[in-house]
Amino acid sequence: MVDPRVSIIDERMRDIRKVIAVSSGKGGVGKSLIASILGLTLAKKGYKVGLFDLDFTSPSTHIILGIEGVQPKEDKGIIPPKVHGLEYMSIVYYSRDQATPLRGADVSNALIELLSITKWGKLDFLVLDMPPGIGDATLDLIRLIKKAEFLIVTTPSQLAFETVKKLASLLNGLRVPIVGVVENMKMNQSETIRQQTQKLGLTYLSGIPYDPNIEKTIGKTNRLLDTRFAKKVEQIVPSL
Amino acid sequence: MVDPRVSIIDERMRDIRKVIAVSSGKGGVGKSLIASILGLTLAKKGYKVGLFDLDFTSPSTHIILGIEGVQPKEDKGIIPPKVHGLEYMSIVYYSRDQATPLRGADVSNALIELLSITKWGKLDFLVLDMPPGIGDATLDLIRLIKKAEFLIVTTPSQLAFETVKKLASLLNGLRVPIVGVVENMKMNQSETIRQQTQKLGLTYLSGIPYDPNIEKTIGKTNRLLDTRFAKKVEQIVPSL
Amino acid sequence: MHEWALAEAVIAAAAEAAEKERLKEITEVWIKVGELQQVELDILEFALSQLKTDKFKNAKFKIATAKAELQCRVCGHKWVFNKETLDKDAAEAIHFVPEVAHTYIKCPKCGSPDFEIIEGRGVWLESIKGAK
Amino acid sequence: MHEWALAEAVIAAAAEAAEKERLKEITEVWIKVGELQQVELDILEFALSQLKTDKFKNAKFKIATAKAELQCRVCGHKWVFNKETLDKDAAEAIHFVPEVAHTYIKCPKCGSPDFEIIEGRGVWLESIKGAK
Ligand SMILES: Nc1ncnc2c1ncn2[C@@H]1O[C@H](COP(=O)(O)OP(=O)(O)O)[C@@H](O)[C@H]1O
Ligand SMILES: Nc1ncnc2c1ncn2[C@@H]1O[C@H](COP(=O)(O)OP(=O)(O)O)[C@@H](O)[C@H]1O
Ligand SMILES: [Mg+2]
Ligand SMILES: [Mg+2]
Ligand SMILES: [Mg+2]
Ligand SMILES: [Mg+2]
Ligand code: NI
Ligand code: NI
Ligand SMILES: [Zn+2]
Ligand SMILES: [Zn+2]
Repeated sequence: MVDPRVSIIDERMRDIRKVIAVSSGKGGVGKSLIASILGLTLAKKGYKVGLFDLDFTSPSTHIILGIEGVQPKEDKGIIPPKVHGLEYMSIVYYSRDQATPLRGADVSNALIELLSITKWGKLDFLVLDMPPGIGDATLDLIRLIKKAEFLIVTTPSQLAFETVKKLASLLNGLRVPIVGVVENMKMNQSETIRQQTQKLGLTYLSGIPYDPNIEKTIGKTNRLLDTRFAKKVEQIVPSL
Repeated sequence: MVDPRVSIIDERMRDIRKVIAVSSGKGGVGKSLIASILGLTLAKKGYKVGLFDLDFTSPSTHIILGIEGVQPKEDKGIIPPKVHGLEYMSIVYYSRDQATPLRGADVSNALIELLSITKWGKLDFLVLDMPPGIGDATLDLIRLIKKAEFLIVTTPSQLAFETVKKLASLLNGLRVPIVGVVENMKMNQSETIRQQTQKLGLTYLSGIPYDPNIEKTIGKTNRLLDTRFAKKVEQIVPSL
Repeated sequence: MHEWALAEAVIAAAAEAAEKERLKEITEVWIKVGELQQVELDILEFALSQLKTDKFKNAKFKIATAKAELQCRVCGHKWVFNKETLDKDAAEAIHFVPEVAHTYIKCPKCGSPDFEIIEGRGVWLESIKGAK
Repeated sequence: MHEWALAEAVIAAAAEAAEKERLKEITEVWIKVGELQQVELDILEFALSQLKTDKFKNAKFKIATAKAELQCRVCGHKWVFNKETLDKDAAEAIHFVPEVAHTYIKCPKCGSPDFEIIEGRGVWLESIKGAK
C-alpha cells in the first residue's frame, strides 16, 4: 500500500521560487513574529508570498496577523485566502482554534495532507512558521521539500543558542541550506552571538532588539510594520 | 504482543508523593528555569526531590543547573545521580548533548523506557520539565502517570496565554489536576493575566518579573537561588 | 471538490509505481478510501477519469472503502467513526485534515482525545496492474 | 544490569495477562528481545528466575532475539544494526535508551538520522501459556 500524497508534493511546490523555514530548536524565540513580519515585508515589496503556520498544536501567526473569519476556497484542491497581501494557510481553519492535541505521527499526517491538497500557485516566497524542537514537522520538511532553506532564530541566551547549534549541525550534516541566523530580543550591544554564529560558518542576518511595545501591535498588521522590529526584519531580505 | 514496560510504571512511581509537570503549550516561557529552581527550592527545604527533563530534543535543565560529568548508576535499573540535592535525570546522559532528532513516536518510546527503568525510590516531589506543544510527551504523561499534576507557565503575552487556555481546556476535559498558573517575565504590574487565570477557574500562583540578570546566573545554582526569580518561585511551594 | 487534488496524487503515485515496475500501460488501479475523510467517491472517480494520461487510457479504477476505526490510547476502547454524531462544520474540517478529529472527537468511554486512527484514514493506492 | 528492571516489567505484564485470561498458573512465557538494545540475555534470564512469584513457580521463559532492522524515511534504504560499527559509549547509550540511535546512527546510503526502527527494539511479551 502506497501513500499517494507524497507523490504530488513536488508538483505542488513547483511554482514556488523559494521556501524559507523559520525555525529554531527553541520555543519562544520569536519564530512566529519573525515569520509573520517577514511575510508581510516581502509582500509589501511586491513579491508574491505565502505564509504557512506549521505549529499545529500551538499556532500563533493568525493571532499576530489578526486573521479571523476567512476560510480557504475549494477548487480542485484548497486555495489559501489572501490576507494582508499574504496567501495564508493554517490549521486553525480546521481546528477552529480549539485545543488540538496531536502526536508526532498526526503532525506528520496533517502536514503531508496540507502539502498535497494546498494549491499555492506561483509564489516568490513561501514562508513556513515552524514548531519548536527537532521533530516530525522539521524532519518531514527536510524529507519532502528539497528546496526548503532554513532561517534560524535564536535569542542572546545560551539556552537558545545551544539548541541552535544542534539544529545547525543536523542541517549541515544533511546539506540542507541555512539562510542564516537572526538574533532576536537583544537587550544590549553584545557581539557574542554574532561571533558564535560566524564561528559555526553561518551568516548573521540581523540583531533584533527587545521591544516591550511589540505586544501592543499584535493583531494589527499596519502597526507591526511600523516597529523597529520590522525594520530589522527587513535587513534579512537581501540575503534571501 | 504486549509492551511490558507500561505494566511497571505504576510500581516505579509508587513511592513518589507528588508529580508536578511544569508545562505550557508555548515554548520559551520559562518552564525549564522554573522547573529547575522549583526543584532546587524544594530540595533546600529538606524535601526529597527528583527532576526529570522531558524535553528530549531540546533539553536545557542540565545547562541551567550546570550539570556535567555525572552519569546514572546501574543497579537493577538506573539510579539518577544526586546533583545539587536533586535526583537528576535527563536524556543528555545518553545523547551526550548532541543533536537528537526524534519523531513523536520516538519521544514516546524514550519516555516509556526511562519511566520503566529509572528507580527514583522515595521522593516527596518529582518535578518534570515538559517540552512545548501538546504532543506525545504530554499525552503519555496524562495516560501513564495518573498522579501527575500540571503547573502551567505563561508570560503576559496573549500569544502565550492562548496556548495556556488550550492546554487548560484539554486537562480540564480529562479531569487532570492543575496546580495553577505561573506568570513569568512580567514587565509591569498588569493584573490582566491574574484576572484571566481566575476567570478560567485556575489558581494564579505567582508573578515572576522579567530579570535581565538571570542569564548570568545560569549554570550556577547558588546564584540562581539568590535571585528575585527564586523568591517568586518559592511562593509556589505552599500550593503544592 | 478537493477530491481533485487527491485524485492527482493517486495518478502521480500510480504513474510512479508503473515506472518502477516498467509497465507500458496500466489496466487496473486499486484504491482504498477511508471513511474518516468522507471523500465523495463520485467526484473522486470523475476526477480520476479526467486526469487520465495516455498510460492510463484503458485503466479501470477500483475503489474500495474502509470503515474508520478509532482506538483510545488511554483505555483501549475501539469504536467506528460515525459522521452523524458530529456537527456539519466539524465533519467538514475532518474532511480536509483528518487529524483535527483530535479536536472534535473524544473516546466515548473515557473522554480522551488521545486515540489512534487504526484504519480508515485518507486515500491509499493499494496496487496497480498493467502490461509491460 | 538494568536488565533487572526490564525483567520486572516482563513479570508484571505476564501477571496482568494471566489475570485477564484467568490463569491460576503460568507455565510458559514467550519473550522477544530486539538486538538494538543489546540486552544481556543471561542477566535477563537470571533476573526472571529470581523475580518469579508463586504463579510462575513452574514457568519456563522462552527468549527469542530479533535482528534490529532500520529503514530510512528519506531514501527508503533498509539495513541491519551492527553494534561493531559504533564506539562503546554510543552502543551503551543505545542499550539504555534505544532512541538515541538517532544521535549516533545515520542511514548508510543517504546520511539521514530520520529512520524507523522497524524491528528489533526493546523487550516484548509475545505470549503466555498456563493452566486455569
Ligand atoms: N523582539 C522582541 N521584543 C519583545 N517581545 C518579543 C520580541 N520577539 C518576540 N517577542 C515576544 O516573545 C514571545 C514569543 O514570540 P513568538 O514569535 O511566539 O516565538 P516562537 O514562535 O519562537 O515561539 C511573544 O510573546 C512575542 O510577542
Ligand atoms: N523571569 C525571567 N527573566 C528573564 N529571562 C527569563 C526569565 N524566565 C526565563 N527567562 C529566559 O527565557 C528563556 C526561556 O526560558 P526557558 O526556561 O528555557 O523556557 P522554556 O523551558 O519554557 O522553553 C531563557 O533564555 C531564560 O533564561
Ligand atoms: Mg511560534
Ligand atoms: Mg524548556
Ligand atoms: Mg483532505
Ligand atoms: Mg533499556
Ligand atoms: Ni472536498
Ligand atoms: Ni543494562
Ligand atoms: Zn478511552
Ligand atoms: Zn537514507
